[in-house]
Amino acid sequence: MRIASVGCDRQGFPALLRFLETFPEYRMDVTAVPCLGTVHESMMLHILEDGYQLLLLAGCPLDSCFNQKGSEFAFRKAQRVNALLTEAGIPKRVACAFVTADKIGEIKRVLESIVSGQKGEEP
Amino acid sequence: MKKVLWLYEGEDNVPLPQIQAVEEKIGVHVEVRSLGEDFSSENLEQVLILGSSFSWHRERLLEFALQRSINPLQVRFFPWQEVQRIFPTTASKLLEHFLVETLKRRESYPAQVVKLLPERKVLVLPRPEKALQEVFSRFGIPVYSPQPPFLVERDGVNFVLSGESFHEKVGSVVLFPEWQEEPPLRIPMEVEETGKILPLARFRNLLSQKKFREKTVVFVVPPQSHSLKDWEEVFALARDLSRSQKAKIWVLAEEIMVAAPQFERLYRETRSEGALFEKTKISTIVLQPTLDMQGLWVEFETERDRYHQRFRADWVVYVPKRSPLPFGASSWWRGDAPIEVFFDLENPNLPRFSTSLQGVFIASQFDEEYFLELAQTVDTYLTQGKIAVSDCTSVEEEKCVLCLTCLRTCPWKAIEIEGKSKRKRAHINWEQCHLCGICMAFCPASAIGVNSLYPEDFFMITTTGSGEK
Amino acid sequence: MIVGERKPVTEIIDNLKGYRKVLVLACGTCVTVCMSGGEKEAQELASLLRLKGFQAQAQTVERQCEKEFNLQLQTGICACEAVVSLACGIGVQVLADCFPRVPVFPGLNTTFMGAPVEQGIWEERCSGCGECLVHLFGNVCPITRCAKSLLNGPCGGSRGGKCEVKPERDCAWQLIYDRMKSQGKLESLLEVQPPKNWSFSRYGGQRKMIREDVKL
Amino acid sequence: MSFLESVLQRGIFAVTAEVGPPKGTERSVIEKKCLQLRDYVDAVNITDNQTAIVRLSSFASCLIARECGVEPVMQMVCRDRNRIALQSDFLGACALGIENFLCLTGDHQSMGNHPQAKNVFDIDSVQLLSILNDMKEKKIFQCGETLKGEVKAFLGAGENPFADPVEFRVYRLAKKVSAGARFVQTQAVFDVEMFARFMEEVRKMGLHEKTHILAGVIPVKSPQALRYMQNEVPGLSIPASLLERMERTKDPKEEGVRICVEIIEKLKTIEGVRGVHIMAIAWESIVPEIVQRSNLYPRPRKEVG
Repeated sequence: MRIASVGCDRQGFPALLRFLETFPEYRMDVTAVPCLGTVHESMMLHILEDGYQLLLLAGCPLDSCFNQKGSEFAFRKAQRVNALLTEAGIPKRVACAFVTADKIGEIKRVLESIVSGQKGEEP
Repeated sequence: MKKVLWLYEGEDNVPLPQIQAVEEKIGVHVEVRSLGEDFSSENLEQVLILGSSFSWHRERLLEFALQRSINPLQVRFFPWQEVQRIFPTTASKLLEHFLVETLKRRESYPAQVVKLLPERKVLVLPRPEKALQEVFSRFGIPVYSPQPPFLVERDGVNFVLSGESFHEKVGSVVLFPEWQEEPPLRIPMEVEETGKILPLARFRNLLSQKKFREKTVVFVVPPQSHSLKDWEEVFALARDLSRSQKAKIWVLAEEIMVAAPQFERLYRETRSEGALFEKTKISTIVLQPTLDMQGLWVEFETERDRYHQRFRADWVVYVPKRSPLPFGASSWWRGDAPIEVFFDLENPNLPRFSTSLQGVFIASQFDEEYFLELAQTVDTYLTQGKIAVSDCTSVEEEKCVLCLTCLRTCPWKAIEIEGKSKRKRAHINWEQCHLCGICMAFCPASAIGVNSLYPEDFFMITTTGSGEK
Repeated sequence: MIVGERKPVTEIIDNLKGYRKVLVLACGTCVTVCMSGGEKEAQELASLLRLKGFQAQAQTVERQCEKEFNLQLQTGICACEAVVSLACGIGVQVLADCFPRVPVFPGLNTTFMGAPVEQGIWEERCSGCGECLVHLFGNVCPITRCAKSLLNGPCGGSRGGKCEVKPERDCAWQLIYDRMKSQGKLESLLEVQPPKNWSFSRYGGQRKMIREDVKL
Repeated sequence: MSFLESVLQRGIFAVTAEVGPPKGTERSVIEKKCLQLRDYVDAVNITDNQTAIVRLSSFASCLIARECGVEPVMQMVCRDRNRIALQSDFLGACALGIENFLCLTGDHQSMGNHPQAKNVFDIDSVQLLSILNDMKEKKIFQCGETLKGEVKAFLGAGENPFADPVEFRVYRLAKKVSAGARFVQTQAVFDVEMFARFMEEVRKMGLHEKTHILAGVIPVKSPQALRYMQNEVPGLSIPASLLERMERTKDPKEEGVRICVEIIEKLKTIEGVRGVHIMAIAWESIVPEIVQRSNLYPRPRKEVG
């Protein structure tokens, strides 16, 4: 499936690149934002409109987000978008992975849990 | 002809043929340099840094722009090192694509990186002890603490104190909050009368006097209490009481704090001793005195399964809610948004003592060492100052509906409401702004624009060919 | 401010059966402030609809309850087959009045007149009864905030300052009592409040205000 | 003058009970209950769709009760009828010789079996009292127009001494009295001390002189029932000791009766309590025993004619 991913330039983005480097079997489109808090619902949906099945948000761990709440905001917004998508019966999802540049296992876990059916929104 | 400068880190081989291709394609002159070398920044269209995403987060880019005094929006970073390794075959194509895209979307904003140095003076409230003053003077930081009444207002990174007789500018404020402690839940008179409900501190004194064998003790911990100390104490008390005195312990809280070192362990120990932890909305806990007035009926609904609990407690111990503002601060603080207190456990990414208001520090202890640490923090803040970017954010006057969402959500309290009466508009104080863009994401009228250092409207690295894993 | 909640997407989609070109129309006033019908939400709904195969566009009107603003959209609206209005019930109706031929569907459920109590939480404060009495009750409106609208409350179900109908809701009369007590005005709660005149309220039928002096 | 009123005026410790009409049309249900109670109580409250559950109407049930020779107390709640319906029902009831009325606000419909219903609450219990009182004393409707014919009515109210804010309850009672409540039936008393405190306040304000206060009691069949009340019925104060007693006992029914009788004995001693109101819902059969065992039997006889 086609995966898009957005990472915050502090932790998420480097982590995503590191991830792609270590797990070549995964391929996804990557972009960086100053903070995950920047990513809002309509932006998520816009990205999904570009033909991706999954949008992966990667940011700082919730309790140590540089912008204090950015990751948390993103997480809640993602949940809301997922709710909307399920409601509208659209088979696309937004997932969150809260990582540090050296804890990329989380990303794999989230992706796998998505692939294996259940949503892996919870950090 | 416009110039594009490639600066590369390390010995990465730069794909010159592609560069030539790009040069022809979009008619720019591309200069290639290693990061070490210096260069003239006149009529630079674009500075493109090729390096590793680990080392080139935004703060560093800003510093770079600052040193070379270049518009930060002209500095773009491309994670060349990773990309090479991830997409060995298509790396240079991606690079080309990136450059083309970057140059295509060239609206130049007059953005500027500025290093802001706050006034090297600190306001301490309430009036500081000699010891603290000395410590600060050791760092050569004059301490102010005028006699109220006076007013503190934010002015960029600085704070302006104004009273009848004086008008002083300080770069930092240190607060020693005088916690007004209040119970986290409504206590009806008849409940108070039982004397069976009391704050943690008073309960501590009781421990020696009273027996708690087989008694039911309820701890109520409000969400505001970020203080590790409180939680540590609650955990310890709960554990020891249930262990040594076989007391029946309930801990009612909205969030159970385990996110600190050792806490996970403490928590598990306490549970294994038989103490019950329940998540519930503190405000919905209902207390009623028992007939004999020797205990309290405690009623609440568990968050897990909405199960209605009601039981008799011999003691109800609450961790007091602490109001974040120091003694009468509201009377002298004319801030746009209230100060929130962050305790050290709150966020490892923020310096100790720091609050959500840049330059405002909160302290709670009174010993030499602590003062020293505090003074150091303030000193670093005052000497390093802050790198800010001007004209990078914008609020579209006619779109803004003054819903105050940005004011409430900005983690750095950088939003101010300016103007009079009907003409009021939200305004971003760029000296305080960290360009996180959270306000932009929240603004329901999409009136806020942040020309951040990364493009959001196209993908920076696009996998070529099949995205199939 | 008027607070509304977005209708379930499924409901909106069902309403739009048989239409292709849809315009999602946001309103730039109350519902923007309560984050249910502003530009963002319009964009959001538009992309959802596009994902469902509609040709959806999003636009914003300053205030849909003003003809003048709506009429500026003439071209845009006439170009589409149906409109989903994210304004409150008022906006939807005024919009429909402006474009009687275009099918307009409500995208929100208009819920109440209220205020934000904190970021993300809105609470009802007024039910527009047409005869304000709040000053008698320590400026806590029992008509809106008491489940039984008691003027001589509290009822027997108030416990621990909470309402018996919904325990997470404060008992309006507890609030009134506390406020009046703190103001030392308890005795004014002792006089029997006479039956209220509901004729100024919705029960008196649709209401209308005419100001001869400002009419043209 | 209604029999209940005369009993109270003669200073006799009054006893009233409560009968809930059936969820159907069998008048026999009411008749049976009334016949059980007839000789043991001075009057019987007929509930008005209590807990917002639809039942045979209070008005009709009152008539049936009278035919069985029981003096009814017609309960009227403000949940289902506006001031017009309430006033007209009142007139009708008076015309048919019903003399006791208990004005209540009524449980919220969300508690009952039609939670979707729109409540009326056009007026509240205090306002209803004052309206009916004006109809009785001044012969005027709420709108001010005069009504013809005489209105014989003994008006009462309920009050819950145990709900929050407790300190305010007595004042609310005062309002009801000044609005025209000649008798008051309280929420069931389990917590006698708390009730005593309440009565103390009442006496301080001299309310016990202005109105007849009947303390409510409920005989409980089982510990479950007691716990249910404790958790589900808002504004009931039930001491732990009672719960324990009910749980410990071999024979809960007997224990329930004993507790009830004890409470009545205690209530008798509280100054200002003029009687008891026994709410033996779905257990009317026990009332005679309770009345006898708390030495309130025999009851004064109705003067014939």
